[in-house]
Amino acid sequence: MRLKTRVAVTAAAVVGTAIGLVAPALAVGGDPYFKTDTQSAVATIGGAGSTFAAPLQQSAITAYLARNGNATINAYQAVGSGAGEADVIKAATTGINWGGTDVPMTAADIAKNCSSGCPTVASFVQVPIGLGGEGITYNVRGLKTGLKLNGTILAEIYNGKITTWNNKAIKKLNPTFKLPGSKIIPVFRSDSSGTSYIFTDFLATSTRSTVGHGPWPYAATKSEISTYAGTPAYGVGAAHNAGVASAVANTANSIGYVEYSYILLNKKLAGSVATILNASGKYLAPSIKGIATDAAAKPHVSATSFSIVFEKGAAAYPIAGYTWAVVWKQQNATDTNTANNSVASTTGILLVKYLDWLAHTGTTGDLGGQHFAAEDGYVALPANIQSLATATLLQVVNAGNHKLL
Amino acid sequence: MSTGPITESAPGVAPEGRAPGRVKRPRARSDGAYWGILYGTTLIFVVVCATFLVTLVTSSFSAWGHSGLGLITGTTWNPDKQLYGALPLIIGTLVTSAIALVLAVPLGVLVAVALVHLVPRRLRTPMSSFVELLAAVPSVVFGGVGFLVLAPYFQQHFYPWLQSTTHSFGPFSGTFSTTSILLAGIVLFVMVLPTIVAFSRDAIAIVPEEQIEGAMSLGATRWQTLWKVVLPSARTGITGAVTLAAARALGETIAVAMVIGNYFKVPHSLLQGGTTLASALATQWDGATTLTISALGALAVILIAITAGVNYAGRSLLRRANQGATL
Amino acid sequence: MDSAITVPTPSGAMTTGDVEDPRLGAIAMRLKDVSVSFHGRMAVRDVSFEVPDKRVTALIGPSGSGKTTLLRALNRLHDVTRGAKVEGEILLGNTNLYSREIHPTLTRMRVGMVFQRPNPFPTMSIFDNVVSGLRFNGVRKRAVLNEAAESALIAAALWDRVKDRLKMHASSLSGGEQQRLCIARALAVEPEVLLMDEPTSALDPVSTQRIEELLSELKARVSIVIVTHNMQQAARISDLCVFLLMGDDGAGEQIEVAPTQKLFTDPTDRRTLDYIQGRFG
Amino acid sequence: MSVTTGIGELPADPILERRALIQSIARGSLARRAVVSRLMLGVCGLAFLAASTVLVWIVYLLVAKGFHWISINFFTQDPLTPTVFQQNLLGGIRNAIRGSIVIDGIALVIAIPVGIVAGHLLAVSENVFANAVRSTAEVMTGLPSILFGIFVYEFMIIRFHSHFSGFLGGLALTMIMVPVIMKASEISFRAVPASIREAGLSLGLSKGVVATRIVTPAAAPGLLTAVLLATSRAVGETAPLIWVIGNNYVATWSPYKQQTAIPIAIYNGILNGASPLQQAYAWGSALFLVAVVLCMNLGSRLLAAFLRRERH
Repeated sequence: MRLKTRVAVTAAAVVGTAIGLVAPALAVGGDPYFKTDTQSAVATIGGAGSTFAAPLQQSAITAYLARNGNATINAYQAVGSGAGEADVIKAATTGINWGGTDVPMTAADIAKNCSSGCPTVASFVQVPIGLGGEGITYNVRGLKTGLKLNGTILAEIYNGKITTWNNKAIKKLNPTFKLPGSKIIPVFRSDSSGTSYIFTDFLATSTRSTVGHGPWPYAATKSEISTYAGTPAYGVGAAHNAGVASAVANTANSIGYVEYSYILLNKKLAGSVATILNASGKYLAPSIKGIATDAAAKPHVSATSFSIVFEKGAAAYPIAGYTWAVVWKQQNATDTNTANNSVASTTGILLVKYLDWLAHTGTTGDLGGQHFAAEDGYVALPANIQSLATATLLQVVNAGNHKLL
Repeated sequence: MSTGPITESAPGVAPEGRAPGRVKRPRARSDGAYWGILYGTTLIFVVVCATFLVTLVTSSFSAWGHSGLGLITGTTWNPDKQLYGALPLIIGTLVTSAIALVLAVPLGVLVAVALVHLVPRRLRTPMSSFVELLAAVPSVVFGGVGFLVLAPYFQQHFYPWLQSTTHSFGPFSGTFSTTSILLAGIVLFVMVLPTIVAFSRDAIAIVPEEQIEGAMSLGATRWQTLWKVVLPSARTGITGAVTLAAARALGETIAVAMVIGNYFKVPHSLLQGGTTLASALATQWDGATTLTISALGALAVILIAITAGVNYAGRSLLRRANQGATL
Repeated sequence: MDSAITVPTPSGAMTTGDVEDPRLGAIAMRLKDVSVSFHGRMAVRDVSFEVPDKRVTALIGPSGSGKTTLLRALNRLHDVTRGAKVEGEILLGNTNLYSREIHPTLTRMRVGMVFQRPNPFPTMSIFDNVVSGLRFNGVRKRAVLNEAAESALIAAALWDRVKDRLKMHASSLSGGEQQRLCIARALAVEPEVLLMDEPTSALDPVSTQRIEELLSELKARVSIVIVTHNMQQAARISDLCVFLLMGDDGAGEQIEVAPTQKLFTDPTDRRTLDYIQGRFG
Repeated sequence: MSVTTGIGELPADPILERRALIQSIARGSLARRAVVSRLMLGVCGLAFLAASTVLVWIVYLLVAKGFHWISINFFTQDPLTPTVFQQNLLGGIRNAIRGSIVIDGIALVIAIPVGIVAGHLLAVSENVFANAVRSTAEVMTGLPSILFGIFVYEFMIIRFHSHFSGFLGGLALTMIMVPVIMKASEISFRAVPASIREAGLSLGLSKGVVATRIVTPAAAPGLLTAVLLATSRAVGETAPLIWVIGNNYVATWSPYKQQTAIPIAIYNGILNGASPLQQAYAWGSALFLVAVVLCMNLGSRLLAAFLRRERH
């Protein structure tokens, strides 16, 4: 009897201690973070993804919060386009409301991030929110800005066929530059990146049929253009645009590709930016005007036809692209704590309102997000694209199929 | 009044006291609770450790199913193409750790000798602490110093010097950049040094004075005594120290991720980038797909097997060394 | 070859106290006012006696009387102890062991030592243990090593036991055998004086007896100074006895030096008598 | 019997011959051996100096490059994002400091009771279970810390659909701290003299009362050392947090929100700083982190040394 009591007490203690310690741990499964008062206008949203878009997003969020005191928008997490897509697909666990990507998401991208009960591309809308370019920057002692390069040379550098700075091909284009004999160290993105996609897209488009396949993913066929650059013949891998920028700044004799605003942000890089041969045979440094000209040459883009690299035009800078926000079409899908689906999701409303604001220039006295583009090195979206953004966001609904915008 | 042995083991079998019933009953219950809490809490720890292992192993199933043994033998790591060959990572792990140990073992043992046989006894602990404090510096700081200070310096001065003195001999051949396997090895070397010093110092200090006097009285110089008698006697303990250091080097993550260059191919030169199992777990996670996360789980399982095995071996050696000393 | 240093120069008959004792023969080592202090605290004060050649000299006295401290001064083992200071003169032949021109390493090889507990080097084989002293001192020739090892092991009465297993680890031997191995190890460098610090205190009676028997054979080869707390042992094995006693300030003092038989049968000092009759200590 | 009595009269004594030979070899090799000995001991001393210099150098670098960043704003502001036109918009690391407090606090709250109670069990039990726990704890302390981050991610986020939060970071750090506290507190408990326990038990006190009222207070300073040591290790951890805490740029005390921590801020600043200023700013954070960690580590060492002296 006494023994029984003791055993019972022991068992109770074991179980009690176990429950006491494990219960709070399990309780986290239910999501206090997303518990939002659906009746109130207060809401919190957050986005993650494309580092190409990061400086624009960060400026825009600051500006938006200044005009909307009720809203909370978490700082944009610059984790790369691939991560942005993954984060929004897994929105329920990541808490990410929109994913930033420079390459609109495809069914294959969803399959990579989902094993069962997966959404389709149609479960999402993809909103153009920014337009930018990429600069080619290098860190070579004595080599100032304006080195002339073309797609072929860049492709061969990344494929390990051109290995020194004084290679004949580079010399031929730059007879006035004093080129050193040191080895070229290409810096590439080691993460899944829209910036890599746009760069390889440019290489593939501009060098079509002039150079063969190499170990790095650029090729004569567009199908091999990739967000994941893989490993070139030689070079330094770095994560994110900022990582590439700091790797180039840190590594002598290196060359790298970064979104234009990262060049403007880093004095070391701004001093040595290449001019790139465009489709009309002109060598141009990246500039807001050059990017705008390039985009203007292909006025109609969509989530399935978005490439604007190497467009014709004497003033067109050839490495440019749109950047997009991926959003669940059915907003309560991410709003897990909304008990009543017929009630409009405040989170969803804030999300579409912010993105719509972001995609527009606005008017004097009511400035939109695109107004801040130029100061960060981006081009304000063309008017037709701004309309496309609104049209796309109008597709976003709550569980009761009510439009949120 | 019975005291009962304090080290009795099983709950609920405490010997009966002879105290009056009024006292005995609450005491028995209270002892039950005592053991209950002790075993209950410890059991939680055990359960969590078991869950840890099971979770990581099961998380890796789909990757093993997808790639099979190719996970270990494959040479291409490209998550975008769902190719998960971890051989470059495994090689990188072994090579960086080897570099670290080759540098740290002699230096660490010499430092340990100095601490035991050159430093006055009273100063031994504070001076040891000085070296051991290195182990307290967070790895992200080692990584930062390696990335921001050493890497550019290496590219500008060290690698060119190395190539010119070795005539670009095999492991030092090829184009080099800032971050590299060698740099990672050197950063690891500094990081594992305190481990080697601390445990070797204990192993050396435990060598009986009689051994030392025995050698001295035969006409051995101080160094001969150390080299021929003390170090061989401390051999097991030093091996244990080196093994523990190896476990640390094999598993170091952040510092390596920051300085190794994250280059996912089988390395041909120490001056080129590479990657390790642990550092890949930190760098490949951003935006990883479901399958990639499973593949990272598989890397984690490989890493557990390696580091737990090496660590266990090191602890066993140290235990044996300490037992040998008390015999 | 420099035989003048290798062999103690005789200086006529030796004196013990004030009685001349021709039986003791030549002198191996001479102590003059030897004091040992640790961090300024005197441990042994003003000891003076002469160690006869090819004889066994026993240092006896109660614990704390500084026997071991004194013994360790004889081969400069205190040099490695921080704060230890040895004063006075210790002459080996004509050389003062503590003079500047003689290196302590060389001193220690000429004056061997066997310790309280057997301390064979655990990582070395039996053979390597025996020749370790030779190797420390730069002897490389295999023939010399083999010959010295055999000679030393025979002298230590261990040869027959171990000749077939010289490659085995020293730890495979019993305690008594290990101590004889240590004696062989000390003998292998052919010291002129062998110091023994209670060499049987860690051993069983049988092993003790064997070591005692060994000593009487060994003294044909080397002069022996032995510390023992066991008076019967001193009486059995030694030729000369030095009796030390702790003074008022805790430092050991030399009370009496006499041929063993005389010291045990007819001590000069009353304190010696008290001690050998077991009144204290 | 001696040489001068006439070596010619006696047959050569092999022992004397060998003694002469050995002593001459020893004398011949003495100079070399003495030099080698001094040289090698010098090398040992140099090795020690070199090893100590590394720490001095790192601390010097941190102070030289980081000290000027530390100001009031450093502690009271959240980080800002430099723009092209305002590159010096850096702010502070209030979010990371607060995150570290939240994450490490959660870890401490869980790890201290579990670690100390389990350590107590190891101290009083010598059975298969205790030995298994001890070995497990040893293996756990040797595992790369990132594995705990992956585990918490797989278990809490994938399996139980939790989301990135400071709480999960705390769980990951708990798994690092518990084995450390357990092992160190076992030693502290063992150091409590058995007589104290027995005295308590003989007064008729239950084991539980003896353990909590008598033994634990007696071991308390040792337990504090253990906790300090474990904390100093956890505070500097970066790898396990990468997987589970997400990121934030606005300080919050909420354990359920995404968090950031000082080591993460350093990592991101160095690798993901868009502007070189952000990279440089990481030196300030690193200086602060190292100062905190070294103080804790030194504190635990001093405490341990003090305890050793008390005991003897």
